[in-house]
Amino acid sequence: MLELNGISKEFGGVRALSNVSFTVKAGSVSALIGPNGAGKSTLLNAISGIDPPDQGEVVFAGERVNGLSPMTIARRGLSRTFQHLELFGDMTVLENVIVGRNARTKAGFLASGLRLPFALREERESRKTSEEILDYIKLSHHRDDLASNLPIGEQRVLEIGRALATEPKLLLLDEPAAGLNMRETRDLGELIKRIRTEKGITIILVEHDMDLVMSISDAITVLNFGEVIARGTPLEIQKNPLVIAAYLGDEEA
Amino acid sequence: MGRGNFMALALMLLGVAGMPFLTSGSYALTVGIFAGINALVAIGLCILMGSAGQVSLGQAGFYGIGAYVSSVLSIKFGLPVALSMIAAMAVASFAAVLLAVPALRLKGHYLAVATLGFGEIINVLLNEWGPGGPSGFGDIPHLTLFGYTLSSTTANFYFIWICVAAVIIFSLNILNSRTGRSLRAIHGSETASIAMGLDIVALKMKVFILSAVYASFAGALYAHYVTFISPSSFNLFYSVLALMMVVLGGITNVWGGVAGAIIITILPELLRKFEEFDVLVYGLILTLSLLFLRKGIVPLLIEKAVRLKGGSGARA
Amino acid sequence: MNLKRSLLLGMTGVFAAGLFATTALAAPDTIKIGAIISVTGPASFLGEPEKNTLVMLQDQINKAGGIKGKNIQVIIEDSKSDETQAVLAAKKLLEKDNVIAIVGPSTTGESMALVPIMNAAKTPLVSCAAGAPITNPVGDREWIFKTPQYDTSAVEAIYTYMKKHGITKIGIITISTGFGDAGKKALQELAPKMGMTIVADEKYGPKDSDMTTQLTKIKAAGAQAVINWSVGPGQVVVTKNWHSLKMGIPLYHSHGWGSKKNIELAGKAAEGVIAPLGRLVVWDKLSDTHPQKALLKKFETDYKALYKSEPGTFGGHAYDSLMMVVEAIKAVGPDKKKIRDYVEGIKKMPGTGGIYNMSAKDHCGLDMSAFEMVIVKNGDWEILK
Amino acid sequence: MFTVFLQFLFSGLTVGAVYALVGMGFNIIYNSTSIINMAQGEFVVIGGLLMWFFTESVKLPFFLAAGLTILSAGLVGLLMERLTIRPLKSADLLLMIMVTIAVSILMRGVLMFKFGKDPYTYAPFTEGEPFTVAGAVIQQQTLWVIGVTACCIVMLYIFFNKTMMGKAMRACAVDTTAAKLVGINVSRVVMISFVLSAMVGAIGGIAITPISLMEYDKGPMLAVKGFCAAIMGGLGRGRGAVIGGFAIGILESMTAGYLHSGMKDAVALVIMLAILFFRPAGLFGSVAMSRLRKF
Repeated sequence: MLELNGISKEFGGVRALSNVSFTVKAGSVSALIGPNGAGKSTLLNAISGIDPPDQGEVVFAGERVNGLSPMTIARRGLSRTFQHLELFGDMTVLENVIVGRNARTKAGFLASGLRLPFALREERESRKTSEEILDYIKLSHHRDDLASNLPIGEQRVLEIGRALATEPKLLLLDEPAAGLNMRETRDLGELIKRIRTEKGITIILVEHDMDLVMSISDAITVLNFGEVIARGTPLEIQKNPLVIAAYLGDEEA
Repeated sequence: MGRGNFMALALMLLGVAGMPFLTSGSYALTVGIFAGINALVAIGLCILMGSAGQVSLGQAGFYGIGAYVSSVLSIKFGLPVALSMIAAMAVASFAAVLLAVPALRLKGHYLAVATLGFGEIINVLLNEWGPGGPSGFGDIPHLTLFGYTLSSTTANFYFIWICVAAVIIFSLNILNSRTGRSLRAIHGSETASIAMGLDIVALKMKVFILSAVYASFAGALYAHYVTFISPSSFNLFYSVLALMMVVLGGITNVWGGVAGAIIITILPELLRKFEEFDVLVYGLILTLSLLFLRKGIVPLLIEKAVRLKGGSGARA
Repeated sequence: MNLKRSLLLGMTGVFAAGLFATTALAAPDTIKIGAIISVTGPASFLGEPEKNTLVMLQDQINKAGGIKGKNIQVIIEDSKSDETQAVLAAKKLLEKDNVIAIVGPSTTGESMALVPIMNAAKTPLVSCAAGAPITNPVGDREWIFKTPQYDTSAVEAIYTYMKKHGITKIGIITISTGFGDAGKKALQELAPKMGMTIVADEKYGPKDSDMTTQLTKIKAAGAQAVINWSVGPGQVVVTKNWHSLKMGIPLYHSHGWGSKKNIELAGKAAEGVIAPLGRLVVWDKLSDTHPQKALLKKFETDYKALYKSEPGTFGGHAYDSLMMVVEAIKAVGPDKKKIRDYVEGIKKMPGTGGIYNMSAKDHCGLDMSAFEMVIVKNGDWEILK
Repeated sequence: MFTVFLQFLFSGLTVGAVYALVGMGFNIIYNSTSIINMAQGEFVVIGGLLMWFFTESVKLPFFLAAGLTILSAGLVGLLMERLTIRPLKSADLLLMIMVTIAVSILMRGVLMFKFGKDPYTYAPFTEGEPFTVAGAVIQQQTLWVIGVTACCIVMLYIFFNKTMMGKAMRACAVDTTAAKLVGINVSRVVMISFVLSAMVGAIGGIAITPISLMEYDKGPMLAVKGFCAAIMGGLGRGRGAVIGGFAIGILESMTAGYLHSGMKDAVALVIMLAILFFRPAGLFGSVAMSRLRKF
């Protein structure tokens, strides 16, 4: 599904990523972990095209996508959530999800303005699909509330719902559990598993909550100082001395 | 279109239909015509600013392009007015693309000054190359539709307000659709919008074009009603006035543009009684209104209505 | 919150009041004349003396017993120097106030915008603006008259004077407004006919603060004289720049120069500047037998006594426009059609702008003889022979 | 040929100095509030007209008149801030800007009442013949305007870098919230920025009136040009506005000189748009900094 070959990225002389390469199998859940500043978010941005890599190659669904605009990459079936929530705050929950449908719909200014039949049909279908997604992520009861009024946990879930609306093949989750309590984190884990098994969507997540990572991931990649220091199943990673050193050395968590 | 919008539209059309019977002579109707023309410009600006979050201090440029292109085509080339108006809107769209290419790289004050510059450039060009130069030119034909020439004030009044109603419906349709949501999404978070696959550049470009089409349409209507135009009607002061209408009426709602346009057009007429003092009173009213009616008149009224009903929701 | 509510309420009130207000009732035996004047806005330097003049004349006429016992009321509307506002003001005057004639507007553009309205309302308009298109073609301007001299007359006066002094190559500099543009067109139109060559054609904006560049260009082009065509502060700045550049060629202004204020502002830089001016500013230098002298003297002194300033050429335009209407009403009574016919038939009527001779072919009635060539000497005007 | 070029340059400098002075005023307020004060032009007009009033009408000596004028303008700035900006607190920036426009309309109304519509002027600071450099002349007053601009730059530099208040204002410019946290009285900073910028505006008015004359409605033109100067140099960059002002002035003059005087405003604007296209935050502004601000 996704193949990274020698990704490097510099910010003003500082190497944020160096020669990162790994492959993500279709239908798997992969986690990206590492201490703060290890380059996890930078890597997600490089993959989704928001901050393209200086060197290397991102191959998504068999095609090279680096150099393409994030919009094009999104339309090819890569969707994501954000570490610092980026919801459309003054739109309702349902509207947020419908915006996700935009990548799959067409009606422009003229068609919507004149209420052409195809635009109306499209609108009905978007609405229906979005409502189904709200059911799926269990936010239907907040359907008409402003997104900014939701508690943080539900906002994170809503971002996932919005990403699902774009019908992605690959879903990037940037710290989906940040700010969530235990119960919310457990529910989130369930949701991610369901998305993988029921919808068959490949998932890459960046996460600090190790319990969550260990319980849902098929494969884990560990980054430190912009380099991949380990890659393997949760069990392998837990035993890897390099990983333990990196974590004990740098972080209290 | 929600119930509130439907009611507002019905109320507006009722008022428009009744106006000629409630007032005697064509003075009130003429005020109404200018209010309608201004409303068209304001609605475009409302969508541009309120929904897409782009500022424009150059609407007078598009307004002027509409007036000049349509007049010149109909006088010099004998084009039927309806066609020349459409051509004028096409030219304005093209100008909007030219402006949008550099302007979309900019934000906030920089965008404001770029659009301001655009409006001023158009004004200089009208002064230099427009027929009649700074003095302007007259004898512009009235609009003829299906063999009927709109020369009387009443006919123009009805026609212009029907156009306003059509534009309102068209705009509300856009805002309550995929396109409108995309615009609001961009306003909310550009990063997320890109990640959702929205074509931000194209959308901003198109919304610029939309506002330019509305403004140029208004300009063409103005020219073919007054039958005389000169560059001074399309200068920076008009751009600022349009901005004032939108902010006063309420930037977040299309009706805000309409209400603002009506108020800004009628206000000087009401202040004629103050003679010399009208500039002072005008400035004072504007300042106080902005200070106390911050969100704009229409959003405040909606808030009030919602509170009275005890409900929630009713969004445009 | 309360303030907000009262403000909302107040605004609604104002609007409701405006909608249903009827015009203040005037005594039935007053004759109502409308006036549309640029009291505010960019052309307010025209509108100010015009408005003052109209108010003064109204009071004088009424104090003297009005017209056949009826008082006149001049209803002045501010057009804010804006065509749209002028149109609205005309509609208001015609329909709410039922005026029998309109004086003004102050600018050519605003006057042009009113042409179709006045023709439709069959009401005479006597404009205070100079532009030739206001009254031409006369066929389409049945109800439109104007009192200021044609720009071409002023240009003719300048060119005639120049030729006498051997000047044939000129540089022109005009303000980028309707006034300057009209002058520019007249200068260009008449130049070949009168054997003048325009070697440089420059412009500046109404609020520009330095015109040295344009003047330098004119000089470099080998002009023998500069003609500046503008109103407002621009002509003073041009004069100052001309002086500080020590150009060595004479500076001519348009008839817009005709106010002492300009000499005061330009100071000693104004010395030697020449302009074609109406006789209003030089009335005290006319011979006592001149038909305009008595009228000019009275107007100028009355105005000065009342407003502590000069009426200038523009106040004079308002004087002439209103007096034409008043004379017509005196002669034929308050009837729109008869007033129009009377004004069209005016012959040898002295005014501030000149001696008017209207006809069905000419709705202005002035020619080059309306002007005197005037030079600034020792801070005062002096008529050139 | 060179003389002609030099003359164009001098003309550009004269005009540019005016724009530069107005542009600086914009930056002072922008830096502490992110507001573009559209009434900045009116401050300049107030400066010119009050100076006329004090010197020609009341016949005060030059320095006293200038001092009174600057103080009065500062008072107007203070009133404006207290009465219109402060009550808005942290409202939408667009609204604040519209309020400054409304205030400018109000101020023009008052000025029209007090001074009428005529232009005013008074004697240049120093009487005497203009200087001649290689055949081109430059008015003494132009040198005064440039000198005053330079003085303002130096004084503002000292104020912003050496005084407590100035440093506090700079802190506000970088991060208002942080400034509040360290105990800076932000509302006072905003007030002082209005006073200061009104005073700078008035100084500009005093200096340029002998050259360009002053009338009640010159404000909008000055504001637009000054705004362009500030934008061209990069908003918030004090020296940027000065360079922007001179650049626009010289551009206009050169266009008038070598192309066509009717196009000078348009050409200057097109070049400004081109600069913004390649440097979206102006010549000296940093894009990164401008992204931090919403407006």
